[in-house]
Parts: sequence; structure tokens; C-alpha cells
Amino acid sequence: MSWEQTFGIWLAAAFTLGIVSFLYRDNIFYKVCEAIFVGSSAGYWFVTYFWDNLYRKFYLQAFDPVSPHIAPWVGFILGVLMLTRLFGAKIAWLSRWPLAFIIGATAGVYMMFYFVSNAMLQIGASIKPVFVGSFGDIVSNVLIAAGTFCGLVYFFFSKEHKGVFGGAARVGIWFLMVTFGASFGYTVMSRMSLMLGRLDFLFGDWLRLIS
Amino acid sequence: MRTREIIAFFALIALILLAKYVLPHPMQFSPTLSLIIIILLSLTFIIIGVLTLQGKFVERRIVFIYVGAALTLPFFMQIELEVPISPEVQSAYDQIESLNPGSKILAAFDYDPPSAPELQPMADAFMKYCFHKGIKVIIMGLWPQGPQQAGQSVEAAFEDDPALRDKIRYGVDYVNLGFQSGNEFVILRMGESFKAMFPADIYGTPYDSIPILRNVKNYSNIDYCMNFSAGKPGTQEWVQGAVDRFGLKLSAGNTAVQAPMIYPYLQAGQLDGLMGGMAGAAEFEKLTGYKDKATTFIKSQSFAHIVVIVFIIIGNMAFLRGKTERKVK
Amino acid sequence: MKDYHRPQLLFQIFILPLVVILSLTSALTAQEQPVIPADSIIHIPAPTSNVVAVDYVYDRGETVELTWNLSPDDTIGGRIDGYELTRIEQSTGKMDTLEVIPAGISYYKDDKLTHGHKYAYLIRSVYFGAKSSPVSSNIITPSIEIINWRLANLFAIAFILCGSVIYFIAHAKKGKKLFIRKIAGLEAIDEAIGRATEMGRPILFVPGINDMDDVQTIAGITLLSRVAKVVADYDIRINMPVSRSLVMTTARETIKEAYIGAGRPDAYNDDMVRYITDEQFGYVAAVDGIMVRDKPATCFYLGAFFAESLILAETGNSIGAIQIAGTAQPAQLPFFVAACDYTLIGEELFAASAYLSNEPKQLGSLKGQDVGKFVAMIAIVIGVLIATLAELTGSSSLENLSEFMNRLFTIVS
Amino acid sequence: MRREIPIAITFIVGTVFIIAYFIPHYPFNQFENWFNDWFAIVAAFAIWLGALNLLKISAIKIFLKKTDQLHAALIIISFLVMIFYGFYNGFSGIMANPPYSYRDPAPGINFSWLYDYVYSSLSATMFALLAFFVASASYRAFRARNFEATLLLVAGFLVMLGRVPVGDLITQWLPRDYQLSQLANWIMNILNTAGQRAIMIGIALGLVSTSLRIILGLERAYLGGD
Repeated sequence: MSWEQTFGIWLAAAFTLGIVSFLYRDNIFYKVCEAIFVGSSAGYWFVTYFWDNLYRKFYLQAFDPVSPHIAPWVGFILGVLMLTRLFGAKIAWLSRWPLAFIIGATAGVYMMFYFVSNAMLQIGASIKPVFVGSFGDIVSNVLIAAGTFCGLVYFFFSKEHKGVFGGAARVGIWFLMVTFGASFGYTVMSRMSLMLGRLDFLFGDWLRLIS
Repeated sequence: MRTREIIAFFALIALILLAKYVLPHPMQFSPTLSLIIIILLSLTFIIIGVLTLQGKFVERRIVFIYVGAALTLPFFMQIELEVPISPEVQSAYDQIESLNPGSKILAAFDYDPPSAPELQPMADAFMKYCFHKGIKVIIMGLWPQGPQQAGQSVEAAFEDDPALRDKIRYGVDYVNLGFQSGNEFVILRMGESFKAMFPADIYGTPYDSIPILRNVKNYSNIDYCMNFSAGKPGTQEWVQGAVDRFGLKLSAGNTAVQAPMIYPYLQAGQLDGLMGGMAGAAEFEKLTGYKDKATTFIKSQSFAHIVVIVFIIIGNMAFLRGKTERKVK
Repeated sequence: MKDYHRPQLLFQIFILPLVVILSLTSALTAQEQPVIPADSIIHIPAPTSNVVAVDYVYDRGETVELTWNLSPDDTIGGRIDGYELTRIEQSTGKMDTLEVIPAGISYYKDDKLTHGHKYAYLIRSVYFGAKSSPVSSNIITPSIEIINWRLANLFAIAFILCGSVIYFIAHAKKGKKLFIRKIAGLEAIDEAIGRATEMGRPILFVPGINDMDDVQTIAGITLLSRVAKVVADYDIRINMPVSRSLVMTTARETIKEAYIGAGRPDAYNDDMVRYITDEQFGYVAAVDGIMVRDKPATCFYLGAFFAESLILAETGNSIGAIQIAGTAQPAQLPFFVAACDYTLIGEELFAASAYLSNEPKQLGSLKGQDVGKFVAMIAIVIGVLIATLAELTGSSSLENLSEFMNRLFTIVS
Repeated sequence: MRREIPIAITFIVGTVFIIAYFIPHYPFNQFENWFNDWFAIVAAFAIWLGALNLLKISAIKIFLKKTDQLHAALIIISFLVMIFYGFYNGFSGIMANPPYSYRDPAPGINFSWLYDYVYSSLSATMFALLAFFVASASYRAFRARNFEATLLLVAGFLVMLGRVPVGDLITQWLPRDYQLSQLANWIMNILNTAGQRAIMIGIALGLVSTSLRIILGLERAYLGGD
């Protein structure tokens, strides 16, 4: 193993322990690690966006030796306007132009994406015959259709939740609760896995207590 | 700092040095010792339970110690646990298993090192399986760090079976196209042409001169797609942009946080199979027969889940008791 | 029909000789190539079959899609390089060699045509310069279709949804009342404030950690206006640590307005809202500290939350505060539901905000979304019923109807 | 000018993306491609803005306010180190033959080394801390205070146990189809799917109406105050 790898592993171990020390209480080691995290993360994204977006999408196109494009310059100018925010309120309003562009583009793209895949196709997928297969299958089919329906009822705000409608909304909230329970379980699993990854690093790569 | 804390600090350093230079490497507990440790820890739970029922909630840090122990100790325990297989992982495996040798599979690595504990075991098992079965793998990433993680998986496969080093050739049996920025727009444009988005592979070799890519123009020339995803862009975008618009066939490995939100796609047939989190990874390792990290980790995972559940139960017992007492009054 | 035959004749008279000449030239160039496997000189790959040209359906008449069956030689390791495509413009007889498509591919999209003209294509299999006899496609006239009509169902449903959002916003702007059901969360908020009044302890309000460009933060601030009104009326202490400077400004305005409304502007104090830090965990640690010191009777968490939801709810619980939460962050909702006394789930947060603010755009879009949900509910109920009945009875008319329902909510790619 | 132009930009850009969905050919596909590239460029500047703002705030802390000086200085130093290696490796990569990327692993200390050992170990641990908080919150805060919360916790238990080997170990005495792992599968594939789908449809509709308001210029919160 090369010296920089050994050094890196010790450094990473120190950082890991430093952050974990927050569990005991807020302390100087944690503060130091946190500051380095904030700074290095800003630096990391700064560099990544420079090479992957500015260099690839702007420089390589605008300064193409064969056929330079003009279009990327518009994006570049919009981007520069974004930075006006740094220089006081007098010209900061110019930063609204690129912001408007970003928000308009996101709104336009996501509107169709979500509408198709998450609304239309999901409604389409719910439209299925329920009385097919074994008894268990039938129960499952009915539960999926009914659960989706009742869940939608719960989020329907134009009618008071009374009578049958109120009952459906109540069933709807039960389905939502089970859903949240499932998410809860999975989130716990995910968080534990992250910590396992760090422990694997500490006991495996660093201390070599496990193979 | 108080004196006590300073002592604790030096004790910690001593412990680290002890672990690094004195303890056996690797360290292992025999099954009997493991059982004794488990029983002892369970007994201490009773103490906590009694204290809590008396209304004395133990300190946060004690809870932290339990979690730490539950996650750490199983690393050293020589115990075996049988992993149950869920249908969605089985179906992901079946899809890959049904591919003929020589088929081409697109592997999209959309995650970064922080999510690697969950996704890397899946990716490793996937890569080993494909290489042994002779399935050709085209690697790409929508996250900047994805292709690097893929490189680690390839390396893990070679280390696991050194014979693969001679058998599997870069450019013929697998290729790493690298990262392309643009999120869902990359997926959309690949529907027309892969080459437009990846003019060269990660080493700068032009697209057209790579043998494995010779017959690959867009999704229609790909037999299957596997996505490892830790967020956005990820499985949701692949479904929206490639499955729903271009009819790509897709299975996915997800971090456990986002897996539950992906299930509706599974039921609607937009997705064939899904591996969720560490559990999904352990199941996939078992199915492919390449047991590795996830199979070890799932032991710790089990204990950690039990610790959380027991703590919820203890807390709620105290809560319910308080409630009934208030009612009696 | 007449139109169809004439070009065929043209093809035989003019183009075939051209094809022969072209094949000869390419055969000559092939001989100049340096490396030729021994077998390729004699191996002429088998031709393709079934070449079909189809007009691309949504374009300005410049695109045609071409498909063909692969040559029998086109197998893994088969002796074929690809397919050479030639386009023939029928009126002038002009021939353009387009490109050699790699083996294994049986699709090409030609988007350099002029609409109204007639075209045909020739495909030859190629292997190291050796070419098979050409196979001709049908003759095709690309036509203009401005709009992708395959998406008409999508367009119609999106139109209904967007139309109702716009309609209801306009409706609300005219000052007409739109009905929104009572939202239980609002009562819970009132009760929680009441408890703080009784106990004489402060209220803590956390508007999430996102900036004012997040709808959730805006909804949180709208709910703050309700809380602030009661706070100003009963002179309860409110404490609001925030993590964005813009949120701080807005929140101060909101609380100040409430105090002016209650006729006690001098009781308002800028210290009620304090900016802590943008940094997530730093902010949480500070809020935790405030909670433990101040021991608020009621804590509100209304806005966009991430990992900090857990830590806040735990500390709030340990000081025995009543906790009301509301967020649309799906991953955090489970924790809030489990740990707080009342939780506004997802859209309920927006609905409560619309209900309180009475703002036309909020109310209108809520109503518009309700129309969308109504369509979804009806579609699911009717669709499932019809599909089930069709399956049980086997009636073909019901099956057709069910098929139609399904197609209404499917996208043809 | 200050309000009209942004609203016009939002309207045009948003509309083009929607039209391009239905009319996927020239000129709209051309606009779509341009806008995609511009989006990437503007996004880069937005990230720069955030980073430069952080620098500005930290510098103010050091020189004017004199609070948290060590903290602020560390932020600036680690930022600069990252930037230095990022640009140094990047430019030498472009000049080299064959070219390599700024993030390619190489021996010695470089951007990739910093990423592996500094940035990713810090960020991974930061999120791993939540494993501990989840446990302590579950002990001290998660209460079955009503039927709904009970349902949530029970579903959570079943999924947590069913997804790991221990679940089946506990329920070994039951027939195979009723063991915890099967129960967890059923919850995930049936109940969770139904609930998630309802939420998904709701969120999608909300997104459509918000997007529509933004494109039509009815929603101006993002423009901030005047």
C-alpha cells in the first residue's frame, strides 16, 4: 500500500471518529470536521460543475475549432447574471432572469414527466380486473384498488369527510399509515446500512480486525 | 474539558492502538461466545425496561451505545443466518438469468460512495454474475461518481476469481462509458442515440471503435437494463424517460430510503424487479451465489433492527402505563 | 394507383443501371483495401428482406422510418459488417448513399426529406466491401403531422386538469367562495396554542430548513400568520429560530402584522425571529439548545424538513411539549406521525394554508387538483368494475369498453 | 422590467418544454436541446453562487465579526484545497495525451484522493449519525398515541423484522407462507403499493398545478420581494 493510501485511511478514520464524537456532545473535533466537510463539499461541487457543465456544455461548444456555436453564449450570459447577487441589491434583481429560466424549465419538464408516469400510468395500472387468480390474489387485487381509491379520498378537499365518504377517507388514512410504516422500516434499514459502511471501513480497512 | 473526558479520550486512543497492534487480525468470536454476548446484552435490556417503566428514561448516549454494539459485534460473530428471498429480487434475478450468453446489458450506476454500503454489494454480485455467465455489460453513470463505483465492482469481480482477468476483455466483454451530466435529458437523448451522449468511453476511446458497442445504436439494441440508484436522477427518471417512452426493460437496485416509493412502478409493470437496501443486496448475493459483504452486514442489520424495535416497545410500555395511571386518577 | 406504377418504371429504366455502376465502383474501391480476410473475397453476405419504409408520424414531413429483416448472415460473429442504405428520390431519380448501418441493427430514421416528394430505399448487406444485391423498399411520401396524435388522450386529460385549475383560480379571484372541507389540523393548532396560554410557557415555531422558494415554507409561513394572531391576542411568547435570512424577513413581517392587527404594535420585538445558520446540523443543534433552555409548551414544525425532523421531534418529546408537524417530505412523514401529536400530511399542509390565506391561486389550484383526483377516483372505480365484469361475463362489448378505459390512461411510445 | 421579463422568460421556457412533448420535431426539439444545455450552464453558476456566498460569509466572519474564526478559516482552506486540486488535475488532464478526467484516480495526492478520503468519508459519516438518532428517537419519542400511529409502528416492525433473517427465525414454527418475510413482502407489494400510489398521484397533480401557476406567472414567490 502506498504512503498516500495509508495516510488517507488514517485521515478518513480520524474524520469518521470526529463526526461520531458529536454523539457524545458538541465538541471541538466535531466542529473542525464539520467545517472541513462544509468547505470541501462546496469545493467539490464547484469543481464538478465547472468541468462537467461549464467546460463540457459551454466551452467545448462555444469554442469548437470546427463549428463554434453561438447558442451556449446565451446560457453563459444568463449564468453570469446569476452572480449579480453577490454585489448588493442595486443589480441583484438581474439574477431573477436566470432564476426564471431555471424555474420555467423545471416546471415545463416535470409537469409532463410526472403527469405521465406518476398520474396517468398509475391510474391506468390500477384499472385491472380484480376477480382473477386464487383467493389470496383476489384479496390483494381488491386491496390495491381500494387502497389507492381511499387514499385519494383522504386527499380530496372538496367534500366534508362524513358518512360513506368519511369512512372511505378513514380507510384511506389507514393505508397511508401502513405505507408510512413501511417507509419507516426501510429508512431505519438504510440509516443502519450507512453506519455499517463506516464501521466496515473502521474495523476492516483501518484496524483490519475483520477480513 | 473535564478530567473525566480527558481520561476517556486517552482511553479511546489506547483502545485504538490495542485494536490496531495487539488484537488478532481478523478477530472472531466462537458461536458459544457470541451466544453468551447476545444473552448478556438482552439481560441488560431488562434493566432498561424496568427503569423506563419507573419513569426514568435512560440517557440518549446509552441508547447510542446499544446501537453501536448491535452494529459492531456481529462483525466478529461466527453465526449463520438464512436470508429469505422476496419476489421482487427473485424477479430481477430471473430476468438476468434468462439472458443468453452474449446478450448486452446496460448498467446505469447512479450513486456515490456514501450510498455504497447498500448498493455496492448488489453491483459486485451483479458484475460477477454477468462476467461468469458471459453477459456483456455496458456501464454508464448519471452521477459523477457512478462509473468509479462500477470500476470497483469490476475489480472486485477480478479479485474474486483471478481467472476472469484473462477471460474478460475490456471493450469486448464490458465497457465503461463514464459519466454524462444532464440527468433525465441524457436518458431521453439516449433513446435516439447512445453515441450522441457518449461520443467516447471513459478512457477517451471513440464510440465506434469499441467492439462491444458495434451494434448498439440505442435502447432497442440492448437486451436489458439494470439501474443502481441512490436518489435523483435514478430509477424514477429511468422509468419516466426510458421505460415509458422507449420501452426499455428495466430492473433496479435502490437504497432502502427510496425503495418503498418505487413499488407502484413494480406493480404497474414499468419495472421488472427491485432490490431494496441491504436486505435486497443480501438476497441478490444469495441468488447469484456470490456471497460477500451484504451477507455479513445483514447480521448486524438484524441486530440493529431488533434493538430499535425493543426500544420502541420499552418506550411505549412506559407511555401506555403512564396513560392508564392518568386515567385511574 | 397510377402514381404508384410510374416511378416503378422509372426505377427500372434509370436507376438499375446506376446501381450496377455504383456496385462496380464500390467493388473497385474494395479491392484497394489493404487487409482482407481470405474468405471475404468470395463471401458475399446474404441480402436482407422485407424492407419497409413508414412515414414518421409526428414531424414536419421530413422523416421516414425504415425497418428490415436482418440478413441470415447477421449472427454473432457472422460474416457481415452492416447494411448500406441508398435513398432514391423518385421524381428526379437522384440517389444518395446515406450510411452503413452496423450489423445487428434493423432500423434507420431518415430526417432529411422534403414533404410531398416520393422516396424509395435500397439496402445492401456489406462485408469487407463485398455487397449483396440490393433490396428495395416500398415507395413512401412523407407527410406533415404537426401534433403527435398518439398523445391525444394525454393532451385531453392534461387539458381538463389545467383548465380546471385556471377556471377555479379565476373563479376565486372574482371573490366567489370555494368550498374546502374543514381541516382537522387547524383545530389541533388552536388547541395547542391554547395549552401554551394556560401554561404560560412560550411557543416554538420552526418553518423547515428550505428557503422561501419552497412551497412548503410558504405554507408554513401562512400557518404562522394564524399562530401569530392568537399569540398577539393573548400575549404569548413566541420563539422562531430560522435557517434562511429570507425566511427571517418574511416571518418578522408576518408576526409584526399580527401585532398591529391586535392593536399592540409596541409589543412586537424583532428578537422573536432569529436567524441561526444555513448549515443543517448546526441549525438543529442550536434549536435543540433553545428547546432545552426555554421549555416551550408547544412546538410547531411546519415546512420542508429532512434528517433533522427526528432530532427535533425527540427533543420536543423529552421536554413534554405538544408537537404539531406538517410537511410534504415523504421520507420524514413517518417520523413526524410517530413522534408528534398531530401531523399535517403532505397536501393537507397546502390545503390548510389555502384555507387560511383565502388566496385565489392557492384555493383555485387546490380545487383544480381535486378535479384531477375526482377523475382518477372515478376512473379507478369504473375501470375496475368494467374490467372485472368483462372478465367474469366474457362479454365482448364490456371487454371493448375496458380496453378503451385502459388505452385512455396509457401512453403509446 | 424587473417583474415582466422574468415572468416572460418562465412562460416561454416552460411552454416550449410542454409543446415539445406533443410536437417533438423542429423547431421545438432544437429549443429543447438548447435549453437543456443552458440549464446545465446556469446550474453551474448557481452552484458557484452558493460556494462564493459561503466564502463571503466566512471571510466576513474572520475579518469583521471576529466570531468562529477557526471554523470560518477551516471552511475557506478546505474549499481552496479542493478547488486547487480540481483545477490543477483538470487542466493537466486536458493537456495530457491521451487526456484524462480531473476525477480519475492516480497515485499521489489529487482530487480523487481528496474525494475518497476527505469528502466522502465526512459526508458518509454525517448521514450515518442518523442511525443513532433513529434509535434514540424511537425510544423516547415514537408513541402509539392513537390507532393510526399504532398501525404505523406495527407495519414498521413487521417490515423491519421481515426484511432481515431474524424475522423468519422468530416465526419458524409457522407455515412458510405466514412467516414474517412473506408478511413483509405482502405489506410492501400490496398495502405499500396502494398507499404510495395514492400519494404519487396526489403529488403529481400538485406538481402539475404548481408548474402551471409558475408558467402562467400566477406564482411569483420565487421572484422575492421588490
